[in-house]
Amino acid sequence: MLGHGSDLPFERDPLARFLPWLIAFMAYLAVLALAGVQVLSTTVGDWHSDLNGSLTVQIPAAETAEDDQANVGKVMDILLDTVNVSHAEVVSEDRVVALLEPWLGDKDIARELPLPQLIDVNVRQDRPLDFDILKTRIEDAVPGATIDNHGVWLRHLVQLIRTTEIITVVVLALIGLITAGTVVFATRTGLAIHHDAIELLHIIGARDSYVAWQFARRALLLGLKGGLIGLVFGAATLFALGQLAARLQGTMLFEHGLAPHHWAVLAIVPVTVALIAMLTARITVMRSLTSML
Amino acid sequence: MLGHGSDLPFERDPLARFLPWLIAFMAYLAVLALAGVQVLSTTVGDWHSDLNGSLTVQIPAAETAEDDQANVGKVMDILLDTVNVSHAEVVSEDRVVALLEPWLGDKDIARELPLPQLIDVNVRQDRPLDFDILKTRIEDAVPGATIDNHGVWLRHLVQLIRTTEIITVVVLALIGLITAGTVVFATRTGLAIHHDAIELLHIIGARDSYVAWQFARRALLLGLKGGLIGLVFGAATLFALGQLAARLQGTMLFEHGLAPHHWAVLAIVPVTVALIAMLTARITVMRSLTSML
Amino acid sequence: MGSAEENQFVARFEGVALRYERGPEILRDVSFDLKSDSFYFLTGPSGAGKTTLLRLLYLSLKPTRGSAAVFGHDIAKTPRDRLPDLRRKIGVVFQNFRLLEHLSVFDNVALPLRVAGIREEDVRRDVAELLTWVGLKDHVSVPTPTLSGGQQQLVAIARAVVGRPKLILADEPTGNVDEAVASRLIHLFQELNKLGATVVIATHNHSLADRLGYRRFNVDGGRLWSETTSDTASPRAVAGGYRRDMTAIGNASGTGAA
Amino acid sequence: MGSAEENQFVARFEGVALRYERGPEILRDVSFDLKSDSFYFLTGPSGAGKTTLLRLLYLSLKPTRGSAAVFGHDIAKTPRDRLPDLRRKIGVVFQNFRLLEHLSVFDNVALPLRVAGIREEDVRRDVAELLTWVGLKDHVSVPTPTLSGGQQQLVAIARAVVGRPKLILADEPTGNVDEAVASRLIHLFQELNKLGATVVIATHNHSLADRLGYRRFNVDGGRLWSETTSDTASPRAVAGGYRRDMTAIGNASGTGAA
Ligand SMILES: Nc1ncnc2c1ncn2[C@@H]1O[C@H](COP(=O)(O)OP(=O)(O)OP(=O)(O)O)[C@@H](O)[C@H]1O
Ligand SMILES: Nc1ncnc2c1ncn2[C@@H]1O[C@H](COP(=O)(O)OP(=O)(O)OP(=O)(O)O)[C@@H](O)[C@H]1O
Ligand SMILES: [Mg+2]
Ligand SMILES: [Mg+2]
Repeated sequence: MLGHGSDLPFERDPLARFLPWLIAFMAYLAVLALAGVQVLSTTVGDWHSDLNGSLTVQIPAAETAEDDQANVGKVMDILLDTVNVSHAEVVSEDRVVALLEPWLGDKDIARELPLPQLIDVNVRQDRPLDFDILKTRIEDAVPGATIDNHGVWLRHLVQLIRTTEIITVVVLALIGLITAGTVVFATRTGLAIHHDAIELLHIIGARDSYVAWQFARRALLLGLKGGLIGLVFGAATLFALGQLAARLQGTMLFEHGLAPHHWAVLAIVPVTVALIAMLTARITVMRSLTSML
Repeated sequence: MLGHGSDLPFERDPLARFLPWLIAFMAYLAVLALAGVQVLSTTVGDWHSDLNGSLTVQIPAAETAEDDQANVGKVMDILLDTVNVSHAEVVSEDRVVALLEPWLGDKDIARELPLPQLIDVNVRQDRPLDFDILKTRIEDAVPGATIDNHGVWLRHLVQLIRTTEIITVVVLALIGLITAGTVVFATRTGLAIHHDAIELLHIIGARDSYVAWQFARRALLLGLKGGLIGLVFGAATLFALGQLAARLQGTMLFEHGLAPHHWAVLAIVPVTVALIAMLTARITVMRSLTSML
Repeated sequence: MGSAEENQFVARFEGVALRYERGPEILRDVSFDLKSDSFYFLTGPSGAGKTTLLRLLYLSLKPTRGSAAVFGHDIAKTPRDRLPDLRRKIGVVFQNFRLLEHLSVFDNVALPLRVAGIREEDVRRDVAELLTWVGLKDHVSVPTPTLSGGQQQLVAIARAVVGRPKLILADEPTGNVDEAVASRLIHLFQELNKLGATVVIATHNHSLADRLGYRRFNVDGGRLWSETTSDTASPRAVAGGYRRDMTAIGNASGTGAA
Repeated sequence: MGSAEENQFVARFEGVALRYERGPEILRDVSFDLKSDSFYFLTGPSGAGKTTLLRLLYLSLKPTRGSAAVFGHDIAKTPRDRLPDLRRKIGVVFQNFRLLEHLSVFDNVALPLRVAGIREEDVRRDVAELLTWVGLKDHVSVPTPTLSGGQQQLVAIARAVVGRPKLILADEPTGNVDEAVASRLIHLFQELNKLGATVVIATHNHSLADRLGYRRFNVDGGRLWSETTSDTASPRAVAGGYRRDMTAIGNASGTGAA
């Protein structure tokens, strides 16, 4: 199917040597962005489900366990009495310890501290909650208790990461566009450079598809080459980052690495890039040729 | 100086329309990377000075303040007795509260907790410390006291950010290389396409510098155009990110935004890119031409 | 258009006019028929429109006015995707050769066959045979820019005839060779003509056109008229008509405009 | 090399040989002088090496062996950055014109002046004058691909002479025009010769070369010899030597190899 080689002097234009590297760079960025977006969305998904409860009530440790129980009881009564609260649940001591652990560096230290009681509260999304009234009621019931929009900073962090995610997707789309754009322009350059040769092919009796295939085949090969180079470099970079992230185990960033199905998605990059390149080239050529006689 | 226009048919090759966008993309990435690296290095610089002490001793809160004092005294004696310790200092309650605050969400809650005593210990970098002996001695002196490699996770985070920084610098270098590479190949393509015209110019009596200037001038203009486009988009993106980061105030990420001198560095990007493009083009042409007669 | 007519006439032009973009009319009201198996010369001063007329015949231009039919198909009305089939029946020798410089002599000559999807072994045999015949046997695999002007002209001619076209259009095919070689080349065209091809040769070489007694079309001032010469070579009175001063050459197209 | 000699001889070739890369020797032991203010024809069969010899003269090739001096400078030994100055004293008409297709007729002709850094107003005056003179006044601002073959040849000639070169090299300058125009073009070269330029014209047109009684160099089989014809046109016996069969043309370079 590749026939006797190309009728057009592609070897002579250095674009052929350059294009794969440009495509490799694009594929590299695509691989990193795709990996990043996958890790982030898994992580944020987890956090998000953690954050279903949108309020936290914190009750300072009392002298005795019984007092603790009593305080918790009072707050729970108030909460369950509030219409908009869909669910309220005391956070187990283990989880409180786990939450403090990365900060204090050691589970044992955390356990030795007189821990506050935490209550996770879920609020119905559909109705507004009068936060101030609830706050006053709880503070009256148990002096020293605080009610808190659940982890504002964490929420912000999630928001930041979501934004990063969106930026990544935009970057990904941009990469696709730039790859296609590169191929369009490389093809147009090719058409311009080889204009006379193409005209000659036509006069000799070549069909548009014959000419277009010469460009498409080349774009496919260059795209595949570039995509694979990019994938290899991308995978190497990800592996290095993964090693580093592994050392950070226990902190909440990077709880999840890349699962096998994530890697599979990455492997699609070179194929996609090559197909984008081929189709773009073919369409560009077929379009341009109709304006020639 | 621009004379009567170009003798070479640059308008006809679509590369001229494409190159600025490619360069713009590169400049965009450069601007983002440069901004990121500046913010990170400022932030990490701050953290790093916080982390001079490499050990932390933590003494659980005792029943009374006097007991706390006694425990701290005992540990301090042991530490100051150890040859390799260069400095040991009790961390003020305020700082302990500040450390816990982002986690518990509220200064007041932290103050209500019976706080452990923390001692920051600086160890001489030049001599190894027998960590196990020190640990045993302290644990014997004050039961329940723990000694801890200072903020392992924070250290790891700093390391990760340092790595990110290095990656960014590598990416920056890569961008420079790719820009130069793009120009080299665009120029070589130009030389190949216009080979006959250039040979003709030579035969007619043109000097190499006459030909090179045609390419260099074009690269300068295209590079400047691309660089400016990239800077504009980059600045817009940074502004958007800055707005977002502002909402995260109080969490330790992004304590510092971009200072004016940081923006000045970013403004250099298009100029640098344009100069890289021009010089690369000129050098490429001058080199290639010497091989022609 | 009936099949009979299609067989009898290779091309029929009726009141054809042509202008390039916003330029003046280069050809005006040009009418002629090319009969199958005939041999024609096309003469006229520089800039008169010989190349333009050939371009119409090899379907690289569409007439601005009038009807131009090639192999029974009106050029202006034939859909784009039907053109390749018509073009494969036409062989063209361009005034400036138009060889593909990156291809070897062999690949240049093989191009029309490959484009038509001929089997590679047939391509190889046909091309090798033809190249031997025109005397380029030793230059089969060199790139064309390393050939002299005359050798390139031979390659261009070989490429034009390798596909056994029904219509051969040659633009100044003897401009880069001396008289002796020119005669041999004309001989080749005559042989192909005898084998059933219609041949049209545009040339400045009046002595050549005069010597051979073929029908001759003459373009000047945008008009075309035909002159049948006798079968013997005869110095022709009309030759004086070409003795125009140099300014007139440059302005030939301007003349056509008024 | 003394200044006197430099003035007397525009070019001196001593035992020059040339081969392209790994090819056979195209020229072998070629020696000749070009005197100032003289007029020469260069003839020889297709593929003999006429264009190659001209390329040596316009410094686009270096000899493989021997010494070739142009304007008193040995080509092989002249540093690259000295070449532009020499080249500005040479005007070349290429066999295939080599016009820059994206530039107008005007800009093409202006090129040698601009490259030499001539002031734009002088450029404009000189070029306009010359274009009027060769009859391209009405085509000044059109792109060259829209010109006919003959018109392009005129542009190529105008570009070659616009810089008032001391040495004019023309490769087949009359290949695309008819006899009458060819005579006028030769006349132009004769005028320039009288104004002090040395002219070398490579041509297949033997009748032309015969008619004018100039010194004639003949290349064949890699060798060059000179023949001074009488001042009157005389059909020359040597013409028979060119009647070679077509195979020989294709293999001309092969002949040089053995
Ligand atoms: N592509 C074009 N666009 C505009 N004008 C053109 C184009 N091609 C040719 N012309 C004009 O058409 C006229 C006829 O040109 P053409 O090439 O047909 O002449 P010709 O008879 O072949 O001349 P020659 O013998 O010199 O080759 C000329 O005046 C030329 O300037
Ligand atoms: N660039 C090149 N590389 C290799 N061989 C070449 C090159 N240019 C010319 N030749 C060979 O050199 C020989 C002489 O070529 P040249 O063009 O000088 O002939 P010429 O006398 O000008 O012929 P013509 O009258 O056909 O133009 C030919 O055999 C040709 O194949
Ligand atoms: Mg013509
Ligand atoms: Mg030649």
